[in-house]
Amino acid sequence: MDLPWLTLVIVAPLVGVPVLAAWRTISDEAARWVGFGATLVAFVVSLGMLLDFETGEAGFQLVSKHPWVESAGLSWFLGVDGFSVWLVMVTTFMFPIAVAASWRIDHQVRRYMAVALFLETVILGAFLSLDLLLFFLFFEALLFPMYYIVGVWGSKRRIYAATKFLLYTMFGSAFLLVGILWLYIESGKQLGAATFDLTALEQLQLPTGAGRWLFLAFFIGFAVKVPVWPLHTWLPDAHTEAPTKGSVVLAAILLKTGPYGMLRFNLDLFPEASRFFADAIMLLAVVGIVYGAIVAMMQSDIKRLIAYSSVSHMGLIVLGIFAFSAESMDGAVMQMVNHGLSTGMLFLVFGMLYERTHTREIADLGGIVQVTPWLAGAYVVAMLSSIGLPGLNNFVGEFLVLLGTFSVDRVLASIAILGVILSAIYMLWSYQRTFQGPAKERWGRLPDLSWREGAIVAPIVVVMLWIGLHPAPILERLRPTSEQVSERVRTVQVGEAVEPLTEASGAEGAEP
Amino acid sequence: MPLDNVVFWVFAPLSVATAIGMIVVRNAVHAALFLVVNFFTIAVMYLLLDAPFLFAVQIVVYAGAIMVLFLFVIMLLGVDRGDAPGERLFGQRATAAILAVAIVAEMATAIRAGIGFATRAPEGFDEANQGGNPAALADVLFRDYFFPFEVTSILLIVAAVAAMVLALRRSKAITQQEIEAHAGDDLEAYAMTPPGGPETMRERAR
Amino acid sequence: MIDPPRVELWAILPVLVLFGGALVALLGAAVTRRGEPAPFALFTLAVLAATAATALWLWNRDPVTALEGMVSVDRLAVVATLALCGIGAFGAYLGYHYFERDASRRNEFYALLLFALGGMALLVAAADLIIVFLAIEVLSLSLYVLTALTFRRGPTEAAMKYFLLGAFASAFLLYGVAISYGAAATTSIQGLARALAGTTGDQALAIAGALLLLVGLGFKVSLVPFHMWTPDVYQGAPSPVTAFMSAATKVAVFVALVRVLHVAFVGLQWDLAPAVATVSAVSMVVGSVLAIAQRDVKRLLAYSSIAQAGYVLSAFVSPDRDGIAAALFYLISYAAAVIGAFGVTMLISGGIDEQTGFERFRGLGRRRPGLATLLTVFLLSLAGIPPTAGFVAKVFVLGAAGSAGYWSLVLIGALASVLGAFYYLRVVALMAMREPEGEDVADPSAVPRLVLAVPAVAVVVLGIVPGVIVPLLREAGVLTW
Amino acid sequence: MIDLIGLAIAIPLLAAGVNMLAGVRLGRYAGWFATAAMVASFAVVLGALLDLLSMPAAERSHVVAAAEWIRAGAATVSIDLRVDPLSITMAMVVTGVGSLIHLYAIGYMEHDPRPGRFFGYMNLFCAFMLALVLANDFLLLYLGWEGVGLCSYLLIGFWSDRPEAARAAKKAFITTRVGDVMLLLGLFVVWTHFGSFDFDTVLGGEGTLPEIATGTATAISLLMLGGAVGKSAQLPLHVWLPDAMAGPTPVSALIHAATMVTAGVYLVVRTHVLFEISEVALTVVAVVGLAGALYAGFASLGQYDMKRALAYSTMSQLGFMFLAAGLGYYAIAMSLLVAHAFYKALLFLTSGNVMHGLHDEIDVRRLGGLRRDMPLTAALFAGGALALSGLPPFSGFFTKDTILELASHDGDVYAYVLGSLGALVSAWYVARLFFTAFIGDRRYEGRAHEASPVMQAPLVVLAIGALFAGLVLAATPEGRLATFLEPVLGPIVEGHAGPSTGVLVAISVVVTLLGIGIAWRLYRPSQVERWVSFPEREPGMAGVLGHAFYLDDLYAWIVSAVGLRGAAALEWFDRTVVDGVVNGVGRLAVWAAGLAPIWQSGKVRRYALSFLAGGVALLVFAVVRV
Amino acid sequence: MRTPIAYFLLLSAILFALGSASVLLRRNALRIFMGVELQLNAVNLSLVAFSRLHLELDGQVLAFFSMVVAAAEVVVGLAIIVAVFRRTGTTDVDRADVLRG
Repeated sequence: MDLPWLTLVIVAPLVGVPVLAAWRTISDEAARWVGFGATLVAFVVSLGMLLDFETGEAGFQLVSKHPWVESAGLSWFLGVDGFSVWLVMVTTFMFPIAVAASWRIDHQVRRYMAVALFLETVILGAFLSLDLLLFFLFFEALLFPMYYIVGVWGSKRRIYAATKFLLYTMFGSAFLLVGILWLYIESGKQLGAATFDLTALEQLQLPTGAGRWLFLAFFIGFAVKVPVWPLHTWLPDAHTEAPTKGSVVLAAILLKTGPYGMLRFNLDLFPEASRFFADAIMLLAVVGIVYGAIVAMMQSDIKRLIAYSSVSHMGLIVLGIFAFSAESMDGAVMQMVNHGLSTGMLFLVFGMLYERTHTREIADLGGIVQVTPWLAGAYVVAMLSSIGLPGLNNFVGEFLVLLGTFSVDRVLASIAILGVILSAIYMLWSYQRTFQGPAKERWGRLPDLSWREGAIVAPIVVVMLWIGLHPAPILERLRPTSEQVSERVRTVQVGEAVEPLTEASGAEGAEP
Repeated sequence: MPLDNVVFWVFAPLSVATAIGMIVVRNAVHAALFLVVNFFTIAVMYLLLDAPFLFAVQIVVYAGAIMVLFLFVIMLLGVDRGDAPGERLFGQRATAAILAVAIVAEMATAIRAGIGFATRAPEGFDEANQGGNPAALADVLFRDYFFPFEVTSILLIVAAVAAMVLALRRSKAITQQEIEAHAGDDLEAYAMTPPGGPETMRERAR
Repeated sequence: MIDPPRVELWAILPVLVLFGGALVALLGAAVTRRGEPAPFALFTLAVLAATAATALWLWNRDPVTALEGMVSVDRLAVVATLALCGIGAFGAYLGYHYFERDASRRNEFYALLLFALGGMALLVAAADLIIVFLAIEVLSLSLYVLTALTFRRGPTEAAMKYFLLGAFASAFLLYGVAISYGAAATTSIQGLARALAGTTGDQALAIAGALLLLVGLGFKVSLVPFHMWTPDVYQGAPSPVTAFMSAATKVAVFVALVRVLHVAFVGLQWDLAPAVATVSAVSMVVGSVLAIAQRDVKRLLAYSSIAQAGYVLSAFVSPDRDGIAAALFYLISYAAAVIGAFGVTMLISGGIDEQTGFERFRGLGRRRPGLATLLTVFLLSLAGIPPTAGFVAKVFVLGAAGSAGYWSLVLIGALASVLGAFYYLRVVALMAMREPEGEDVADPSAVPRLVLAVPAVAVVVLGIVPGVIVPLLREAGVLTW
Repeated sequence: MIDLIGLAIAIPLLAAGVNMLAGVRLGRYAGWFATAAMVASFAVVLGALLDLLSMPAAERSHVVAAAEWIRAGAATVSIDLRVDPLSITMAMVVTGVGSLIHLYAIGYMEHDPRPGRFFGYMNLFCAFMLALVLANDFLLLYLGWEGVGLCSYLLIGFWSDRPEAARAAKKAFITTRVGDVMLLLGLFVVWTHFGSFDFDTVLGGEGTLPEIATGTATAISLLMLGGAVGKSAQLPLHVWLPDAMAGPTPVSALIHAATMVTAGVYLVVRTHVLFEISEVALTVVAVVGLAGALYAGFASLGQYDMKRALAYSTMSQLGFMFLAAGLGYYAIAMSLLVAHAFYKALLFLTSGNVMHGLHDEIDVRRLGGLRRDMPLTAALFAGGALALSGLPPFSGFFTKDTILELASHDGDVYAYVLGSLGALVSAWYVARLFFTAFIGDRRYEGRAHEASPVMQAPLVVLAIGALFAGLVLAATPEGRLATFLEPVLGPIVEGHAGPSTGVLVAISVVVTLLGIGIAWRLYRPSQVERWVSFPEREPGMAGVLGHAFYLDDLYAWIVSAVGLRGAAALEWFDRTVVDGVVNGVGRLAVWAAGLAPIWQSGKVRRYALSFLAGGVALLVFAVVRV
Repeated sequence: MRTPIAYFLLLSAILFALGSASVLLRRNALRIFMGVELQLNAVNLSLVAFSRLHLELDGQVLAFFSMVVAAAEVVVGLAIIVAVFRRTGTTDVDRADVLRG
């Protein structure tokens, strides 16, 4: 059946909002269930989308396009391909879990759930929209709910963290906006009618200089979100101060909008510039991998540590994207999904521990294993996944990225692979200090995982194992797209100018 | 040397001088009087520019009505003595002087570029002034400019309303009370407090 | 003898209705001192409705220049008039709610409000610089008085500052008129356009005239560096007046600026655009930066309105209809947001003795979720965060600036919006993320909240489906020559 | 049966799952359950072996397709299992010795509160180990490789409340990870060169060599050697092994003696083709092995902790295996591997008995005379010691000394001489352990109780294996095992240099006896005071041996001094510089905003000033044309 | 008439500048306002001069309007100043700085 799946997916979470908004006297428990239910609905709908997704198709599928502001060339243009489909899936998959994980939130529950649902809608929109302005709209719109969640339900320095997150990312997207507008105006000159339609903008013939400037504008916008070193410092604060759900969503999903944007827009619109800047960006990525890992090692706060591990992992993703080999791109997308699962689960499980101990300091913890073996076990699984143990999800992504990169640039790959060692070091070390060692009597009678918590964690573990042992279903839907994109980028020669446009536009191109 | 030149060169410096005088003298009344003189000189200029009607209006409206009103208010409020001693604003005078010179220079260059310093007014202004300046003026005013003329009436109504609202506000008693209430206030204290700080205390007390 | 002028009064029907209503209201106020305010408010709303109706009636008539070329009735004027009516309605209601509880009824408020609106309605239709000048005087004089209307220390001081600087500014404006007249031998806007189109050579005089006009008008819309009065007056004036003038004045004067820059001096586009761009950039940056330090919401909004003016102006570097439409869209969304923001502030500040310091807003989300949500929506729109109208508006104006090739201006605008987010969301954080303190003086009544929900909804709807008005605005963007 | 080889992995895997999730329910039956699983798996492997033997030697290489794992871009990795003499040998060792150790562990862990998890991990380990050895491609091998590393981590840290255990576990995992990464890089090179991870493609089928440049081959094989060195605790990545003894003794026996540590040897042997293409790599292997053998042997002499001593001995034995492989006698390396699996497991488990009987007392200085309390254990240990020391006709002799013999026949004088020295040391340290722990009079309070039959039974089996495995499998260089492995590893070419075999045998026996003699001389009961007080008398010497030439301490110093300091510095940089810039920008904006009152002074005249200034500035656009 | 028009314009510019100068310099609200009046007159002068230059009367009409406006402004302005004086007892604008920052 051909339903407008994508629109449905985007709208699905919103079904809960009117209920929460209208029903002012709703009990907290009910509100939680409404939120959870809505996210589940979204997940089910996305499964439907997945069923209608044609394996082996490279291009956009399930496309739905409706004019929105005709005079402004703005349209409700959605489409999904091998890249975005999995990001959508991981989003809809992680959200119910994240909502369930925040069951313990006890003030302003109604508002909390409403914001959460809105956030999911916006994120899905960002992953699905093929109209640049529509994308940018969603891309910007997800800032405020996140800001709100961190700022209202976060811990001590929440407002500082929230503001920093918001301003930093807005700073990035300021450049992105300029870039988008430039393309829009340029499309007006070249195609007659100005438009934000991605597929149309691909047809633009940009002078080399302009293309590079635009690439940078887009790249900065996404690099902050990723975050690419050295634009990462908002991440630890936001992660640390956010409530568990916030951290989970932030780590598992929000960060992915950055690399996704690079993959979807930078590579598609500016292949030449992508080639031109690839080396520099790969270098940054590798620096990020090693740097993030080393700094993570030194953190005294578990959540900060996990945050910095994210910096390291995201570096790997960027590396994979800009290696331009089909394997590495597959790996990068896999890694987006996997990092979402593993880091998400790390935050999840640690959040459960935090609910019991109310401390994030490594020094305060210790000897948890004996008290709560199951919780520790869950943490171990997440940890092993995150350090890329074969048989668990992360390995597949890491392996493919490194493999693909190695075939392109052996040196960088060999440096990047240090991340594999370093991740083992900081993870195991922190595990040893927090969970192992003699049991402290103050943690003497912590309750072990409750059934609810077990039920939250179990699905992730299952998926992790599934991806780790049988990633084929994902990869085979991924491959055509990544092959197409890498083909498109590889065929372009650096410095080979597409036939130049009018002087004026060239000059303007050099301006942003 | 033709007459109009002589007149110009007599009254132009005078006009500038009176303007300066208006600025520099301490006493407000004197300043007002300087301004009156200045307005006279400008009226003379109108005469030179073949605008006899405006010459008259200038004298009647400005030198007559407006300046009298000024003087009246000055007397009423008894603020004729110069500025009360208070801290000077740093660098205000110097900057003001520089800016004044600058704007003159800029306008000069613009005028030069626009019409040139040497350009003389073309003859044949009398055609425009058929039937005498006032009549011709009335002609233009009530044909081309009848609508702005109506608008000015609205403007004057608004002005009247404004004066009414501002002047005879609430019953006199309250006003008196307020004046007393504020007579002893240290104004600096206000400066520190946000609007309606101690103010509002008093209002509530009332 | 004089051949009688053509008097097409229908052309200025809205203006006539407004002035007429104003006079009636004035008489009413004079007759019934301290009378019930409610009838006045209702009457005002009725007048505004009538005005809107006449304006709509004008929409479908072909654009003409009437009254000996003094007013031009086109869709730009109609759209602006409609916007003004809406703003006026909210201003009237807020004023009603504000003065209701005041011992000494101030029913002159409605008369003055209508006079101001009349002046504005005239301004947006002005086809001659002298009308521009007179109309601005009408609205200014009314606003001076409105500012002082409660005669407390703050308002009177504000009124004096506003008046002195206003007079100073109108001197510049008049000088601009004079110089333009000198350069083109006419003050008719279209006449200027024709005259300047023909002439070649050094246009210094004409440019000087245009710039002086820009100075005079820039003062009214508080562009840097002619903005200095804004914080003081906005903070000092009674909240409903602030709300009204911050929204209405900008709409009216910017529309006049459209006619001045895009019709009269369109021939000098290439000479004027850089100046416009500079002022716009400076306004965006200075307004945003100075707002950061504010601890009083009214004052903060005042600074923000300075930055907003900068954004509107940034659309003026491109003379085509899209640029104008963008500016109009921005003005409308801004008007809705700012009138709402000041309205909520008024409700929170506790009546005549306005207390708008940050401490009043701490933890408001807990105490008054309704008010807090409203204010949040308005602030988000002002900050330009989707899905609110402010976001779309920013994209439009910056796009317009880009289409004229002023990419540096676009970048500055985009970055300044980051600063904007900083201080707007600071208030949001104050309300949502902190614990309440001090006693709660916020207005308990529900009606004003419902009324203010209207602009909130408008802001969101325009943010999600801007398409509903954009075509109309592009219609309005077509200027008569 | 051979096609069901997958079961050999599946069964323990399943059992592991059950044990880990429902271990609590199983309670003390967990052990039996796990052991049963291992025995079943052993049966499967045995069946496969029989099938294999029933085939003609030529096509004794059977690939069982299981599933496709990763396919991305051009990369396709399928999970195929390979059954050939080499893999089946390893599998036999893993399952056989594994089953026995499981059985033993039932008794050993009887007092542990969470047997479920323990046996779960053990089963999981066996599953991974089998995956490692049965893999038909490098990626599955890598999966097993990392998997066994994980299990070793979990099992070393099983008593995680003991800080030293936790630390040792972490150390083991990270150190081996260094090796793993090299292996991974090796795999990447393999991929970039062959475009496949399949053994058949990479290593060439029967007789056919893969076409590959020497340089590449060297790169690959050295990187793989790096991996092997990490897993097999050879120089320089050996530091984790001694600490790993903090784990339960069955773990030490199974993972750190019999199976996992031999994975390195297996890897080298499996990929010997590549090593041979570049002789360099082969030589490096030999050197590493020899160095390890000597180094570890001497280090073992310095240990008073019985298990640490055994750990070093394991390392030295592995050294011999690498030496063998390096010299090209892969079959011999394998047979030593098998024999070593038996006797080293035996030795560990007997020492486990001691710990069990003396509540974890393991320091030989506080043991002695144990043969009175636990005669059987003593006897078994003696058996293991004899096997290790290499006296004929026990397995050590037929394996270790064969290596030396062949070396000398090939004229590798250095290898022979140094190897013999290593043999001497081996005899010395194992005898030392026996004398100090079991002979003489008690140096401990109370009485040690002999271990339970469930623990003794497997030991007996192991002892038999330890003593006679050599005789059965490798009585001659071309012994059964070698011939069995020939299709995979090729024949053993024997040189004819140097003295004749008889002479060499004599020499080796003498050497061994000499070693034992020295041990007796130094550690016989009457000498107790002397050797116990040895550290006081010879602190330098004792320190060097006891700290294994301070290599570990050197690493520790580097890590703490360089690593942690540098990391701390980087963290500081991140906090103050990178983040400092960000916050700095924010502060700048706020500061600038703070200037507002200076400008917005509230003075009308100031406002007018700024207004006029603005006007003047703007008019510049009129007079100065841009 | 021989005097170049530009002279009148220059005079008007000078007077305009002096007017604004007095706005900037005096602290008495009334005298500031006088400065504004001077500015308006200066502008009128320009208007009249231009009207002479262009040989048409529109300029004079504009000047006439500006006088009316000036009158209106004076009324309102003086009323406001008086109101302020009633409130604070001074017309010194520098004292009126409650609102600032």
